Amino acid sequence: MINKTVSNVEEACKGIKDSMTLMLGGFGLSGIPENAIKELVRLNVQDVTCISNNAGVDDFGLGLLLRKHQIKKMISSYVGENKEFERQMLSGEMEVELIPQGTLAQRCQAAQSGIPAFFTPAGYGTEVAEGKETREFDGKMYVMERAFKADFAFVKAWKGDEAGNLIFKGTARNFNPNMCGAAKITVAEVEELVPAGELDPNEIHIPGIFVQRIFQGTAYEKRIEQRTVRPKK
Amino acid sequence: MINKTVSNVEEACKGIKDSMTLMLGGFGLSGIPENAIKELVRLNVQDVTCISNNAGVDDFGLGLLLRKHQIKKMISSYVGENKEFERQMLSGEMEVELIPQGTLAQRCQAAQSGIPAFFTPAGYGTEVAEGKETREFDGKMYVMERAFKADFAFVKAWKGDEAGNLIFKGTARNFNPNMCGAAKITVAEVEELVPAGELDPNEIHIPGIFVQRIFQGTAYEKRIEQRTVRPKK
Amino acid sequence: MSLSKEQIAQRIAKEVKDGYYVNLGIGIPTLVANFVRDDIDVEFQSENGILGMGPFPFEGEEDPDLINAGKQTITALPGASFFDSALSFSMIRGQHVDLTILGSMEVAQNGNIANWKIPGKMVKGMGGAMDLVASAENIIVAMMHTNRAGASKLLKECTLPLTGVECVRKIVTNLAVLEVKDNAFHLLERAPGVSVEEIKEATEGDLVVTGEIPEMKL
Amino acid sequence: MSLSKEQIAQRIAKEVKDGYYVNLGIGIPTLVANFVRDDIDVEFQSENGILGMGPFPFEGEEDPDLINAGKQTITALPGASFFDSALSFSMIRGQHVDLTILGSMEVAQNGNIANWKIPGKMVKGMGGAMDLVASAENIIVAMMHTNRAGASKLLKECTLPLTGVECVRKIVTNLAVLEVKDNAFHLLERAPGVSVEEIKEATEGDLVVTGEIPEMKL
Repeated sequence: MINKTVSNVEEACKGIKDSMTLMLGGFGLSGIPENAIKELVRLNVQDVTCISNNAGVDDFGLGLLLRKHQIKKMISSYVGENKEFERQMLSGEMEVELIPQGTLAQRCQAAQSGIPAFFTPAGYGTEVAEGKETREFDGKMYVMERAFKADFAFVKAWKGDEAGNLIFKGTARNFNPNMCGAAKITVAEVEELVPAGELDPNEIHIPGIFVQRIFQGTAYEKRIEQRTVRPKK
Repeated sequence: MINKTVSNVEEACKGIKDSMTLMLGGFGLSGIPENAIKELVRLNVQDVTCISNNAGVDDFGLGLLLRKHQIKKMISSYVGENKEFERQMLSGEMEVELIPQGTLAQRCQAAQSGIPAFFTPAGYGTEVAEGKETREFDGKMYVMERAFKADFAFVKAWKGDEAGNLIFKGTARNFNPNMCGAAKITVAEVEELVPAGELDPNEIHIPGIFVQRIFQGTAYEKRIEQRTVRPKK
Repeated sequence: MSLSKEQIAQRIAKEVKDGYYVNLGIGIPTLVANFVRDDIDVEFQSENGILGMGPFPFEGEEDPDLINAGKQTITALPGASFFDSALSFSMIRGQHVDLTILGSMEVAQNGNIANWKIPGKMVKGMGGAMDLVASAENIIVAMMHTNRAGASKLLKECTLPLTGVECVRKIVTNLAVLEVKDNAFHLLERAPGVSVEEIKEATEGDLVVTGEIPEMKL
Repeated sequence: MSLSKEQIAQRIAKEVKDGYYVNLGIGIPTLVANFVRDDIDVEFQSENGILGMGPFPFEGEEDPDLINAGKQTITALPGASFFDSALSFSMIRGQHVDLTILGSMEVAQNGNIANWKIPGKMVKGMGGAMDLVASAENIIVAMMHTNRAGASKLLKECTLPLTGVECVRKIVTNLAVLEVKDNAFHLLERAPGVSVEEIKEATEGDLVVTGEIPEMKL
């Protein structure tokens, strides 16, 4: 067993530099790497490019980096929940590339898989396809999309073991497994870190080979963005 | 819950016709759809094209179809374990397309995913790339490969539920999940079929949306091809 | 009498057939789940990674690890499954989802749709909409017939940046049910009490009216 | 004295470093696992879908659902994981596997390799070999220096259909350890008691011999 554990988030983030490209898992505020984001704020890295489906809210998630103007460019599919984001984007302070959600996921998976490019129908005929190769297959039009290139991927899992194996929970899984191994270094933070052998090899969502560093996170807030309920009968 | 259960293998194989293209899961003899294969022999469908990593052995797995000359064409990565196969191939009785194992898996996954084509480095500069588009990305050469098109996919899982959700076991997983939803109709046979709600939604390997018919198989032989052991100390 | 948003959802619910996997967009489409007949089997997919989505949780049972694509807390029904984003869009791109219902800002008579961006103003992003409209065979748009300024949303050509091309087949608005084909909007049903004239007036694109147009049944 | 297959495996085992994920081909490569130092941490990947592969099971504990790519019954070590074929080749193509050790029929001095087909005769298929050689940065070929007929397997150009182009960096045979670079075989080590002359004679391709060539240490 190759041990991937590091003792804390500081060690996990070693080597992060200004102007790097970072991938961050999560959908909305669910399954985001809370510890890593706080550390990025503390380290005050500048001019980073972030690949993440969303941009957090004003005072949580990637919103924390936005507020400190650490982000040079965001690559996302939906950024609707963040006023400061909209301001920085419309004012031109921050560069924004909006891409279809499925294309975002697949460009991560392509990077993970050593697939340099693939074809998708998403965005054909729209501004998303501008400057990209398009091609017909069996009578339907497709856009060629490239694998992402990133320096660090930060993911959040429910359980993990020393070997870096990960298990996610519910819809907090989302982009996290697809970003593992899609950057030069993948940092996984987990709610519960267990010794190798405690996780059933059949139930592992992402094998440790895709993870370079793993640590047990602390003080998870796990904020809910839209609390919707029905009354108990 | 959309119920995918059918009562037996006969019902599961309804609609199979001569000259169809079939995908069959399994690696060697591990995780092969034993019940479906026997039914294909009984139905005596002719001139089928089989997409399967291997071709079974002389008297088990796809070897059973081979023996009855039901296969017009095999698309596989490794067929070394089957003398009748080699004979039919070298004599020209059967057409054979050998392709890299990773390309086989990815062409299944592409079909499952609505990705019509992708680039892989496998086979560049070899006869596998002949007649195919090749292209350089970041200084490395790649071959463009297409998604498979198949009529039926036959997969074998360990557990399944009425909704068609599947859980595989050990290395019997192999190509099975990648073939689900990669053909027009996916038929899953399982060792244990349980009511919806009994499988943990977090532990499902393949969601039922990729499966059209599911049934509990019978009389699994699960033959071992190379029994290798070490003595007990 | 023009339909309420609930009534639009109610009418669309009749398009949901037994055995359908359905993806519901944010807004009116989300309401459709409340009106699907309970004698048919349907599963709702949410592109953030759940199939078999159930109703909102009981108060106190919300789980931050269990949300839908609108970031609302939800529940999972028996037979549900969780999966990653790549597999979720395999379901969508691979046409395993049978029906997509989404809102829109504009639809053109050739089936083009624009619903993700107002340049220089509203730029929230397309989320999964571009994947959905480029992939689905069966797309229903749920929207008001006109915008807040009273201008038609059913146009000869979209004026906003496109989400997808030639993909919308059916539209249900507060005024009508329409089919999109042969480069025109074909009127199928009127909202109760709404005249063909009123619909014509509210439709900027070419409207084809063939024979008697029945009133919707809700 | 030329090396036995076990000794070739033993020599290759020294190339396996702490923290390596290793894919072992069928034949001599499989034997390498037996000789890896036990004070380093290594995980073996088998492309049919296991990481953390262990030794053969004890008699009576064989599981048909737990095999390696050679179809042999195996065990899983603590920290192991199972996965599907697509993800398995994501590990390989995505260069997450650090070292690939495989057998061959021919290697050319430009790094080309041919090990899957003898036209009209032996046509077993390439299995995962084409993916492995096209992807890995670090490939070691384990083979006998000559074939059964005594002909060299280290050639100016491959005569058999290729498995991959310009990919082999290192070769360990029963006679020598060689590096492949600058369109030549560079002799690094001799098998104990084997002379440079003997190696030259057994090598059809260009052999570069620089300075004193040390004997292998096993």
